[in-house]
Amino acid sequence: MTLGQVPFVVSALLVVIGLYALLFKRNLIKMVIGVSIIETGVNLFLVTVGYRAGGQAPIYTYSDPTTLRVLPTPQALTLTSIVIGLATTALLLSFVVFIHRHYQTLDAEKIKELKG
Amino acid sequence: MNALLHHAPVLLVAVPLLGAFAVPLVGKLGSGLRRFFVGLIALLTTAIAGYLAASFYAAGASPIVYVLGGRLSLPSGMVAPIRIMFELDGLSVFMMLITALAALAAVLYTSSFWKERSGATLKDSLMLLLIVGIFGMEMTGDLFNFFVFLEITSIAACSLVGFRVWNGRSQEAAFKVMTLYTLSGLFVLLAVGLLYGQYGGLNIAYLATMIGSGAALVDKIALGLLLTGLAMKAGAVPMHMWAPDAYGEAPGAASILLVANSQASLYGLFRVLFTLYGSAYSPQSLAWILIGLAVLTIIVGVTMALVQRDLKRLIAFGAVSQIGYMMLAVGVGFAAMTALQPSDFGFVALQGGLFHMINDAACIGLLFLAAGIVIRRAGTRDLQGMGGIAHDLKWTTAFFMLGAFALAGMPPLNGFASKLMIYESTFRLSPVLAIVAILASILLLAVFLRAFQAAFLGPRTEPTDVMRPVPISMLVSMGLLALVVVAFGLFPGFFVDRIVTPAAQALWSGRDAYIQAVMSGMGG
Amino acid sequence: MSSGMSVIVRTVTRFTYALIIVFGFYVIMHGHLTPGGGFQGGAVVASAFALALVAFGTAGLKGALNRHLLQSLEEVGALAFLGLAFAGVGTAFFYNILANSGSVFGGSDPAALASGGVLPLMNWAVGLKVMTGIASILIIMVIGARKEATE
Amino acid sequence: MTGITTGFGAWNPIAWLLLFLGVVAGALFLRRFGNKQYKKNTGQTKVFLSGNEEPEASALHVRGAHLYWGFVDGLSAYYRRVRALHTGLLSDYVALFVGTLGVVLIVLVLSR
Repeated sequence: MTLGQVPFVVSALLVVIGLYALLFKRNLIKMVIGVSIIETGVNLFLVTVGYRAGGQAPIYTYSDPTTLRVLPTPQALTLTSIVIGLATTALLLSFVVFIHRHYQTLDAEKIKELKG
Repeated sequence: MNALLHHAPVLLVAVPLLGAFAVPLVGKLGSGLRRFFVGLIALLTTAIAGYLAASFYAAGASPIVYVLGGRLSLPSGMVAPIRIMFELDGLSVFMMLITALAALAAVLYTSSFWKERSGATLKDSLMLLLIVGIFGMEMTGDLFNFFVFLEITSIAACSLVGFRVWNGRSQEAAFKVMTLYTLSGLFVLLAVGLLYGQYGGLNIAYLATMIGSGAALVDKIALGLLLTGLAMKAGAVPMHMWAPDAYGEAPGAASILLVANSQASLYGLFRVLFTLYGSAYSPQSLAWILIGLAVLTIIVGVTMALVQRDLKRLIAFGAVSQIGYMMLAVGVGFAAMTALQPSDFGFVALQGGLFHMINDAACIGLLFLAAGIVIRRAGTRDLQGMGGIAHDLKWTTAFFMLGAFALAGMPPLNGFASKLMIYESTFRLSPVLAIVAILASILLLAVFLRAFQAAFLGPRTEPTDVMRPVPISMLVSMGLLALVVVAFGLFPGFFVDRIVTPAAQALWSGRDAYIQAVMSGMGG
Repeated sequence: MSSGMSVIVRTVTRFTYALIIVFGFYVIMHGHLTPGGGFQGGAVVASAFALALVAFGTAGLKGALNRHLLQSLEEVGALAFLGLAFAGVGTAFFYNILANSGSVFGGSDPAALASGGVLPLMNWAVGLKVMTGIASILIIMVIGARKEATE
Repeated sequence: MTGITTGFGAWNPIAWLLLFLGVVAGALFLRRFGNKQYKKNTGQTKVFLSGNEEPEASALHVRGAHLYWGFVDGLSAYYRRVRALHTGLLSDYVALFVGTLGVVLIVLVLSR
């Protein structure tokens, strides 16, 4: 395994950790954290995909036109995904606030009025 | 091509988006003005969609490409298409019509409540945002944009599900649905990242040319992620658990938009299977995954609907089973298309499945809207506590009955026409599938007879709400859907020829045209 | 929560508060030249609000931030962004009408602040929307949590 | 124009509707030969329940939960299992989702 592959492994690990939290944790806040961790893993994957060894940042205006430059698309994608992640996390947390107000608990086992 | 038609695809997204952002400002001027404004935006959107569809079909249903932010030809001669574009083929336009119908009905329905609640402004804004997301998903020609619109629909839909903050159950439903939607969105994003890393592009047409024949392992994994994520958002069993929660807890008008949202995810699934991968990678096992999920969805959906006591959850499980019919028909079409010798019944199956989409939107929408009025009148959602509503609400009763009969496939309503096409084409692939579909349809009739008997028939009961006539706009909204139900039932050939066949052709043989429409203009 | 935190935190906040806001506005302003842009800058400015909210508590900020004003400003930012996108509709939606036109932001020097056409304006619109949007989310959540605590 | 062809045959709702109306007309025609000599509001038109009094209408209304009781009871083995799946626990939803993803991925990777 080369050094360049480490981020891929880490992003896979992050996704697995997040799924673990969703599957085995019963606290709603921890489940939101799990979703957030999966999000981080996917974002890390996107950024890593866009990395080119020796490439120059595409934003530098007076760079030499012949040098290798990184295509900014993956960064833009990651940024968009982070923005969306912010919105989803905020929404999830506000649902948690309201759930706690109505059920007086954050235990997923006890929040099961909708079933069958 | 005139300017309005040229910009119609983007206006379809931009106009409701403008409306969604402007509603809170307009709402400060008064609720009457706000309702007028929202209605105006919805009418405008529908008019644009109708105009676009009319000119699209008149021009021979060849794909339309709209490039955001610039012209198609790049001065630098860039080959890799990284620009954001909308691309519409027969299937997109067909889905767009379904969404426009659902949007108009939902906005009309919600424009007059018996009682103006606080936060109605927010609800209008969210509904318009959900419409934006659905239209965007159906029109975009870019995989990442598809993800963005997917997330817009997720956020707007879940906010609508959790709109009733004074009700704990709706918060619970919204939290569960949002978690699952986010997860599915992240899987889709992971697939997009995999495809980008492999081919360095995000445009669907560009990726379709790059995938070529004999997909690599990465392509297969990406396909699996996309397939599962989108099937989950469409509500396929065993990933359907969110659907009854969401449909059941959302306000009446939002439920019909959630149905349109599920169908947009199904559209994404079809787009991935038929256009992105299509002839490049289409093993028979893929078709059988789809058929297997579909059969499970049909059986579990309809049997679970039979034992529900909550009226909206009952309809929601019915809606889940209908998603199964669409997946079954398209799966059969896919199997027939990718077999060594493609057979014609596959095309009929595709026609039937797609025709069933618009029929399902109309029937399920009608049922949800009628159920909203029934629940308001009865003061409960429990079928055990209802009865005799037909004495007071004549029109609502008629509409509910029409929707139930059409959904269960009673001739001569629209559900029968599409289901007949599904049965007869599915029978050619495997008689067992057709038998399952027919039996489930009969059981569905039983489900809705039970709901109808329990809620509408029986002796008159004391209404808990103050007796007031149903607002005229709600009746108009349901009448619109009822008109679709009857018209599509009496003249199915007319509509199948005009709008369904181009959509089925886009799936059956439109892959090259879809790719060519983008790639020919990109110099590569 | 409502009474705020210790004197040390409050004093440090008074110092850093303005710096964070200035830095946020810098990021918004140079969005078309350097990494950053409307969203990042807006988030930085909003983080100053968050800092103030934590340090001084809701009572200390009473009246300083009006939620309805913030929400109206958010709508204005969103509408401005969409309006700029609509402005290009003569060619295509999101078409950059001001680029290289020689007008205010139409400078042809790609490294100048006055370049980029409608991009800086869009950054400003997004920045306005994000800073007000996040600030109002924070305020609503704090109010919700406070209600929770008093119940 | 109005009908559709399904590959097996054709379906024309207008023809069906005409046939339906014809059958209804026939049924109404046959109904004319019925006996009109009965007297209303007497024992002739009353519901006969083995000589018992007819209960109130509200007592006769079969409520939502009772219809199809026998059908559901006959399938109770199936329903026990399927309803056990719908636990309402978010983790189970996620588990089913991830499990399906796993199955789909395995099938796809193994096929051609």
